[in-house]
Amino acid sequence: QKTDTTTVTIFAAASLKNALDGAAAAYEKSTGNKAVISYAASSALAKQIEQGAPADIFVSADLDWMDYVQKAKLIKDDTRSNLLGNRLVLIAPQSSTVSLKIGKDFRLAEALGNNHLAMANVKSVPAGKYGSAALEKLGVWSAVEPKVAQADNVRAALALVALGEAPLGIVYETDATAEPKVKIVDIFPEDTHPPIIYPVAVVGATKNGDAAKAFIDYLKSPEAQAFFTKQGFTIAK
Amino acid sequence: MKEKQSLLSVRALQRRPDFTLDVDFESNSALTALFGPSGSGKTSILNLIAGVQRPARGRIVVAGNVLTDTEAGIFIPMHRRRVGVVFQDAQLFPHLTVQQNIKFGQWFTRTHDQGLPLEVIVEVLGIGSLMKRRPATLSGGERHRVALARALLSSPRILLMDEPLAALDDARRSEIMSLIERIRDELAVPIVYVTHNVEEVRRLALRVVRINAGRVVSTGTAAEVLGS
Amino acid sequence: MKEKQSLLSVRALQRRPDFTLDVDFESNSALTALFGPSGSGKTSILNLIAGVQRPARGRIVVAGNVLTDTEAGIFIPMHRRRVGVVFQDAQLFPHLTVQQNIKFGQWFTRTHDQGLPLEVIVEVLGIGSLMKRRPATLSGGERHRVALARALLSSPRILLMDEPLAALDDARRSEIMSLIERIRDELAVPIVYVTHNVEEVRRLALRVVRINAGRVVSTGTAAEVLGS
Amino acid sequence: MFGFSPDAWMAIELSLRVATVGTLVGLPVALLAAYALARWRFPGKIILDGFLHLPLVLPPVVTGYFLLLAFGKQGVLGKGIYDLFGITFSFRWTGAALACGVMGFPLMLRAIRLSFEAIDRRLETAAGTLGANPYWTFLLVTLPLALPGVLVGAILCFAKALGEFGATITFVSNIPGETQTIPSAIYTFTQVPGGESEALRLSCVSIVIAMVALILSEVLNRRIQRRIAVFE
Amino acid sequence: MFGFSPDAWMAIELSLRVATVGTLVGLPVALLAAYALARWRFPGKIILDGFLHLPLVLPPVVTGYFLLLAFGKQGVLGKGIYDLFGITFSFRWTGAALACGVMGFPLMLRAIRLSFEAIDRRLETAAGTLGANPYWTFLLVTLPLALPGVLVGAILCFAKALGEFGATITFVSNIPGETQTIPSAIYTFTQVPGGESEALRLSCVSIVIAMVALILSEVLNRRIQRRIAVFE
Ligand SMILES: Nc1ncnc2c1ncn2[C@@H]1O[C@H](COP(=O)(O)OP(=O)(O)OP(=O)(O)O)[C@@H](O)[C@H]1O
Ligand SMILES: Nc1ncnc2c1ncn2[C@@H]1O[C@H](COP(=O)(O)OP(=O)(O)OP(=O)(O)O)[C@@H](O)[C@H]1O
Ligand code: MOO
Ligand SMILES: [Mg+2]
Ligand SMILES: [Mg+2]
Repeated sequence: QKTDTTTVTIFAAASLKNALDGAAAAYEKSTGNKAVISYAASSALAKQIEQGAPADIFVSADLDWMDYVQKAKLIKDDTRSNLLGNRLVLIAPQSSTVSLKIGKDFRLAEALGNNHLAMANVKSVPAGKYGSAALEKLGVWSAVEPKVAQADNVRAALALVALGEAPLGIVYETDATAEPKVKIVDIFPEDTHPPIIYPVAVVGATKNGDAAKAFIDYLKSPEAQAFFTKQGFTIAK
Repeated sequence: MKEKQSLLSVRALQRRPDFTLDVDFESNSALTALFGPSGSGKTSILNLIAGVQRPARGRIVVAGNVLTDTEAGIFIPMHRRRVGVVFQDAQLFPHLTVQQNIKFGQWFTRTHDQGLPLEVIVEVLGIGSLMKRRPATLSGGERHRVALARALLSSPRILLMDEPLAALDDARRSEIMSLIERIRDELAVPIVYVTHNVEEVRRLALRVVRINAGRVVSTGTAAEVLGS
Repeated sequence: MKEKQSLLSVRALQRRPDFTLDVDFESNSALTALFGPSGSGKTSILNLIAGVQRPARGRIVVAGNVLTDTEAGIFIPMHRRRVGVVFQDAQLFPHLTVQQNIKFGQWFTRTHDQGLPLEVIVEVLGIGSLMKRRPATLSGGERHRVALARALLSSPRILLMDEPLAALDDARRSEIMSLIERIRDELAVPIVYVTHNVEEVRRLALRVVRINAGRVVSTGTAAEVLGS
Repeated sequence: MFGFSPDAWMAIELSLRVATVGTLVGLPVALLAAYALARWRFPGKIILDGFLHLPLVLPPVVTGYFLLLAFGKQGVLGKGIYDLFGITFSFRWTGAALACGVMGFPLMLRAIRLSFEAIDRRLETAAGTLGANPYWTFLLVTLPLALPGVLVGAILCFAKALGEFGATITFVSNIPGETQTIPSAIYTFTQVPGGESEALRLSCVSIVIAMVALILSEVLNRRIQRRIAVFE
Repeated sequence: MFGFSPDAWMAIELSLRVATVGTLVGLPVALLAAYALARWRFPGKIILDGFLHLPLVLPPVVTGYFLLLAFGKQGVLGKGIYDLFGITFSFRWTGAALACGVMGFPLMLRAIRLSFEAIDRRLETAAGTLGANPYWTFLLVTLPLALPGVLVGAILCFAKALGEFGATITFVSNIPGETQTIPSAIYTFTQVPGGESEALRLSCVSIVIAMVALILSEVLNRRIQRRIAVFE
């Protein structure tokens, strides 16, 4: 262990906060190093890295923005790996009596009636993209599309269901299990959408390459992974 | 609330940091002049009559109507007093034309019991050519003449004029004094006229209330108060 | 730019929608009165001398200094003319006390060549007790007296007074006229004095310029212009 | 035309509508509140004042969340207004207008209040002595004299409404043709790799609209200024 | 104290600093721009006017992105300012102050300009005849008379700066202790399960700060109003 402390700066997707804060605190305790984490939308973080942000590590909420920084040669290719996974679920308010089984041509549109399906933005937010891909694959997208209310992010979509604005919504399992005002109607089978993956990599311009690598290694240790699984994330293979 | 008594009766106490107004006077004349040096309290008295301000203690009655009575808790709001005030510094509405300014009061009077027609007033005051102009483009004297027209045309039950002729030349002043004499003699509208001009007092005032340092020094006819 | 000629020489043409000012006069007297009816152009002339406005055509010379000359392209900005203006409607600074108002001009004069000391001016104008007050609390006449003090104390090279006494009573007016006479006779500051009061003209003016409808009607001594 | 997609056109049309409605509906409320804050004394005045500044102080998403709580389907106010006027806000363009109006409100309020406070009250007194009751005085004297401030307030609110994003998307989400305003559309583009150029094109539309509104307001303002100039 | 985490305390301290610096540094610029727009005629005036309103019209993330491009390490302005003054903005609290100042700027500008335009210019003339050159006239007459508007402008800018989120997080990200302001911290809390109560508590801090600022400004304003009241 070094005597002088090194500070590792992590740019991470905002949805990772709970899990990553816990892991980082444990890391600080065990190494004496400092971990500073800046949480924002993956898109903003990617563009900031492009503009020379002082990040050592980038954790994206999807593959697209990691691909973006990789194409721009902003990360160390060999340090890129998949950190976490998540599952996509269909939710309803706790008081709801709706029962739906997700499957080919399932009757989502009818269940909605004149109401809206809360999702994260289907063009830009990972959870929204996965959700629309899944509904497409299940053959119900064209019927459901006009009824989709696209929120700014998954949390906002969750709030719409929790407050009873929308009778149904599509969010991550991690969000759904933690919100007592909603219940999970069904889980989307993994083969209905691209794999939900949170990739991680060391930023090319880092001055702390070694410490950054060490932090990523720590995140993959069983000790750190306990924090992730506790929040409902799956560990990416 | 009608009382049979004098046309105008003012009793008022008002305290200011450096100045105390404490007056009590009556008048039965059609035109009462308030005469006194600068800073003696003339404008303050007009403000109390107009209801612009409320005295600490006092009672103001005009033609039998109690406008203010602090003991009885009476204070008629100014817009219901029907006073025509010619302010010392004109106070024209800058966003309205001269014409709109002088017609302003008419919009709020149901009865058009105004004696003198607009044409006569405009003629005597010599403001006919200014009708379309805005106050910002008027000369000092023109502004005061418009203010006078505005007050006269609001069908007032009492006219309060604060040095209305101070900004005017002798010829114009004389013509307007004739107009005021006509109003005084032909219409049943009592006038309270603030001035420090002896000539105006002699010519117009049927009764003079002489003010000094916030108190009434003497009252009487012009000859009595000014000496002859 | 010094020229040997009259103390004050004004030639100016200014067009307004309803009014044309076209004047040409000279004066070598210490006090020149501009005399004329309301709306004749007196204030406009003062504004041109003060540099508040620029004439369409004209030339204004004070004590040999060319202040405005449209042909030569000369226009001295007003803050370098050192004119002391008593505005017709006072124009006191509302955010400053009376004291700060009357000392305002002193902050910008390096040479304190002012003849009359502050104490004398304050005494004669009777504003000693108002020093800490703000303009909003002054009576009409008090406001004009403060404006007069402010102009007198700015060490002007020329004094422009626009009906400075119109709002004042006879006693005060007479005292202030004495003060103006002292300034006229003891100090080398020419005065242009706007009034429509015959008495003031007779007592103060060494030369009278009579204005009507934007033109000079006659010039001469008070007796010549007014008749005796 | 100009190569915008139908969705983008809808967003432009919607933003115009939302900003206009939000501003116009907010205006009378702002006038009343500004007058009350400028002229009256009442208990809790400072609390009201603070409350009306909240949309400025809170992050827009928080404001949006509160709007959702209050004006959503289950919200107290949302239900009440539906029962009274038959207007629903949730997932409707009316909700977007509400969000934009709320976010722009403090700006409008402050500008108008500033103008009310700058008015020479002796003119209101003059109107009173001429027989105008307080309402007429307000209408014929106070309001016309405060017009420059009202105009500035309206233009600030309109501009803010054109740019408002956080509260809108949180409250009524992002439904093309119904609640997807220009900023929501722009935001979506900025969140996808390579979407910058489209985001930029839409930003330009906002700028053009705002410029037109601004020029109009300047022209109007110059007229008003000329009218009420105390001196020229 | 109050059970806030160290990160939250840092965010509060930072927000205060950022809002104060952003407002105070922006103030002289706003005064100059407001004076120029209120009094001078120059070519391109309307363009400048429009440009200064942009932060209001554009979605905050777009403004933030422009700031990132212009004032980032590789940005033209960012480089220039570093060379001249040695100040870096990128991912520093100075950048957060810049973002907040820029977002609040139009509000400050407009309020001040409104006050300048409402001033009776005859008073400036009177100052001129008393020997005050235009600079002194501005300092001794125009500015004191416009003080209520300056105050309103400053408080609007300060409040906006307290609530600004989109531009800040886009420009300088969300680094605890350096660029994580209260709104960024709130945002982070809203993005995870169970963060609402913490988000709400932080919102309350913002509200309290804004209320204190508001009360101070009202007290000051009342004094000023009393001073320059034309009538009482
Ligand atoms: N708001 C105020 N606060 C304090 N003092 C005031 C206020 N208003 C007026 N005064 C003082 O009250 C006195 C009377 O004022 P008022 O305006 O009634 O005088 P006036 O007789 O009309 O004088 P003038 O002929 O000069 O107009 C003056 O000394 C004035 O300074
Ligand atoms: N801005 C303006 N636009 C149009 N006309 C104006 C403007 N200013 C003044 N006038 C007109 O010019 C004429 C002269 O005005 P000025 O103020 O010089 O008169 P004055 O001699 O000072 O009168 P008074 O004794 O009433 O103050 C008046 O008829 C006035 O209406
Ligand atoms: O504060 Mo914003 O970030 O205007 O929507
Ligand atoms: Mg008076
Ligand atoms: Mg004049």
